[in-house]
Amino acid sequence: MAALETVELEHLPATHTVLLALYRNVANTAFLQEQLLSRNADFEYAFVDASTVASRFQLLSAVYKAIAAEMAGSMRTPNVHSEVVVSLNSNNNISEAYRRYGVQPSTKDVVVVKVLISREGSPSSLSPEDVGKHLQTHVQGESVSCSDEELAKVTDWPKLRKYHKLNGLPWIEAIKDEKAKKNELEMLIISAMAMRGT
Amino acid sequence: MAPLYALGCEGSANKLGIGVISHDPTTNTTRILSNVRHTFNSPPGTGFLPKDTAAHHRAHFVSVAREALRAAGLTDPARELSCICYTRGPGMGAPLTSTAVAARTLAALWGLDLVGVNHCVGHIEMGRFITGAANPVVLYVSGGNTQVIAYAEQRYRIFGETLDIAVGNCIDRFARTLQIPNDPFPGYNVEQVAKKAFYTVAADRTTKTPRDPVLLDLPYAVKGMDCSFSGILGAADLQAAQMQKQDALLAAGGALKEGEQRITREDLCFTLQEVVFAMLVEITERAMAHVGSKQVLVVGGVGCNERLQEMMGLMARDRGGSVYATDERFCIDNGIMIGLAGLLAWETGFRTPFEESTCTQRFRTDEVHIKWRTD
Amino acid sequence: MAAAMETDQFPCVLTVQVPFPTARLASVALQSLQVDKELSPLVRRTFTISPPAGDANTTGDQDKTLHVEYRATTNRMLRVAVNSFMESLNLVIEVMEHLDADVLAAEAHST
Amino acid sequence: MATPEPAAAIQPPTPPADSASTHEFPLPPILQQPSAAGPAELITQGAEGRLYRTSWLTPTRPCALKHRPSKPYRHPTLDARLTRHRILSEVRILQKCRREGVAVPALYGIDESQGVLSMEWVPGRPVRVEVNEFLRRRAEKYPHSDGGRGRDEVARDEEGAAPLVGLMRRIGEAVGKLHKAGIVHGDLTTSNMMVRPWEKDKGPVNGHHADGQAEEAEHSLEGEIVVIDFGLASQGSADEDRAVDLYVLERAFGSTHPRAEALFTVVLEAYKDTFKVAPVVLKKLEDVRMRGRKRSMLG
Repeated sequence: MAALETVELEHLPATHTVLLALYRNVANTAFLQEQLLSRNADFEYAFVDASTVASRFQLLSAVYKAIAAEMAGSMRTPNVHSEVVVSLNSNNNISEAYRRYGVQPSTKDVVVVKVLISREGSPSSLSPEDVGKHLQTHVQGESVSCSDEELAKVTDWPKLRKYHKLNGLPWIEAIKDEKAKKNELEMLIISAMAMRGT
Repeated sequence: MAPLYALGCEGSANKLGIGVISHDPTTNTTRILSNVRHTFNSPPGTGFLPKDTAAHHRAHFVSVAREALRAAGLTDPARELSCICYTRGPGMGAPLTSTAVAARTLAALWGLDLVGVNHCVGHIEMGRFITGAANPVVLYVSGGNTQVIAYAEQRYRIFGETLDIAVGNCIDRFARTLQIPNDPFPGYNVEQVAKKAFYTVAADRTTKTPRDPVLLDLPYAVKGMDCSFSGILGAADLQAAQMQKQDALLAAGGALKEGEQRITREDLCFTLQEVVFAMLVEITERAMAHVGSKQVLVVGGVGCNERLQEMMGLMARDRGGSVYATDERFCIDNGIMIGLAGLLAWETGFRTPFEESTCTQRFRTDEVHIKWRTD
Repeated sequence: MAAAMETDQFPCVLTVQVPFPTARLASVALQSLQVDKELSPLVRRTFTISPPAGDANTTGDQDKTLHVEYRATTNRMLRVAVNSFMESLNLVIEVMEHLDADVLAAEAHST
Repeated sequence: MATPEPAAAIQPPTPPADSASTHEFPLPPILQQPSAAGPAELITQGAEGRLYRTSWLTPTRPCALKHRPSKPYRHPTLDARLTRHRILSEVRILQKCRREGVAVPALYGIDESQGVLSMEWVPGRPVRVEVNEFLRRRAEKYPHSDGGRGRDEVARDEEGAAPLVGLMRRIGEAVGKLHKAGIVHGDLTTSNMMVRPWEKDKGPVNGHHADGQAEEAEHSLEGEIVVIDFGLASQGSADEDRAVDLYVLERAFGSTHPRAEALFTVVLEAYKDTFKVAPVVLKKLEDVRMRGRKRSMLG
């Protein structure tokens, strides 16, 4: 079974640790959303609807952007995890971002992002092992590797194209090779995400 | 070979400058023997008109020239001098012509060659000599010109320039808006007003309290290598009008709107300098990066401004180089700069025949063949 | 024919005669003043050096008078052009008076 | 000649001493953080900013990081305003280009408060390098004397010129596409265009990609033109601005590659077919050439 993965990101200070997991066919998405809505402190996670993730690179772009905002003190949402969810959006509508990219009762597959932050004088009280156990206990789904290959299986491209306003670009449609087309779309999404908030 | 001597006559704008300079071609040493200047100042709120300025130059030519000869110790200029140099352009037509008429008369009386000089090249050669900067990027800023210049293959090439009015013109005209005096020159007085933005004076005028100047809202207009000043002048004039409205309102016992910024002359002058000088430094830095130069030379009347020199110095320091600037004796239009550039040209065989010794209001810096430089 | 055209189009005429002490000074004045072109197309100008009118019979250094003839389309144009000329002429004479080599030499000698 | 009695000469001011030439530039905060790919490499140092090559998110993904450091000479308020404005202008232009299918680097990250812009690293080499390499190889291959002409210009129809002609055509198309998208670059030079080798299994965004050329792409001038550095770019569709863009490129090309100067007409021919008003722009270019970009100036 693929366990919780610790991701080493470039240009990330040692104070921040990024943990990543992908769960297929999650049975208790309503429960997970409920924990977020009730602000249950034990459920400080970014639960992302995996069908809105184009690639691991795109996902990590959102994670990095959220951490950068957290470090700069410029977050627009309560914590780094909610910031990851809104960072997947390419506009500034926060509630829309939660609705689109966050876990919903109808969500099937879930990407989990956890950022452990050690501050001066107060190291993170959780270890990656603690997080792994907690997820294993509370997420009822099949844990798979959070790889491009696995993510590609669940990506809902028509939805992504709609969310990021990528329809009606004739030159994109003219690209015959599917992989090349998706790559262009992915880059457009990442650029649009990078521009959000500017 | 003994040093050569030249008399330079400058009158392209409101300064009449005459001076004697010597240059020894064998040792390449230059010496200033005299540098006399008389400035036409119009009353506050007005600019100098060509007609009045030309009359000023005619009225003072003889006394200024005699003083230049006396101070240099010349008693027989017909034998002592090599040539008479005069400003051919660019500049204002009538003042240029009045000075040229007198220069021609001197050359004819003394039987000497005439050398017509490009005013901008005069500034550059003077700046290079005074500061010792061998091959700098030159920022030439005055009431009539705004150019970033770099030397290449015997030309002073213009890398960037103003798209409309000169920066000095922008400052001078804003000084008129605020009724700031023209004596000794408006830019100097604007600079003094701007310095006052750094403190407040108590009502009894006995104590000064430091304050942070307020940067008001003015546009910033750099376009590639070029810049534009007319829009900034327009915006500054609007702010000044707003300030006068505030003055009237407060004098009548009224109050400003909630959150409205009180505009002051001091902050206005401060802001104008900060914005236009930042633009100049930026286009200069671009030229330096382009040609790979670390030296920058600031010439022209605006080049006397200490804030501009300071900003240019900070930029140059970051590039591992330095700024070369002169003071008002050499920065502001003068006769010796015309004498020096003219003499250097004369040494290469350049002469301006009498019948061609006209003036031209338009005369681009890059039209001159800089034959005396071989680097 | 051409002269007649000239008179037709430029009916306002003024001739200035400036006597100089020497032919050299007259020539200096001519050289200094004739270079700058008349800016207005409505004005024509000629410079000559010759003996003063009615004095044609004298010999020697007779060519020391500067003759300037101005022709213009209107009296106003004529006045503007001649005024400008007089200003320049005044400057030239002043320079001669105070800066000619002999003047400077005499001053240097006396001090 | 008599030597005049020298009067007391006016002493010139003391020239300043050159400050330390080995000035260390502070890295932007992001590059002070740890990176498994090693320290960032400074690629260019322009007036506007510095370009670093670093990695983005993973050590294997290269990234071009542009840093516009704050300028100590500028008032802090003005500096922050300008830095922000310029970064945002550049990213909007990049994104507009990408959406319109103009080949430009993708945006990875923006930190306008720190003046940092992270972009896709474009593989390949600048057109300047490619063209110069081509001309050097040509000179080696045909070491004939130039008959004292001092210059050996590439003729359009000469043997072996086809790759260069093709490259010039793609440059014209790339610039046309850029202009069609409503962008004026402001600083078009052969250093600001990359030749990105054709990617396997990928149709080109521009150009004429023939199958099976990917392997021989290196040093053959083959590849897609990617326009970079939009630091001086603006949005607009004025014929005048477009013509100045072409003029700047023409001048830059002529001075950088004098031997290939005659081939510049190929760029303009290709440009002409890229969008509707391109012929009008080319007409305007003639005016711009005539006046040499700069206006005659009143003193």
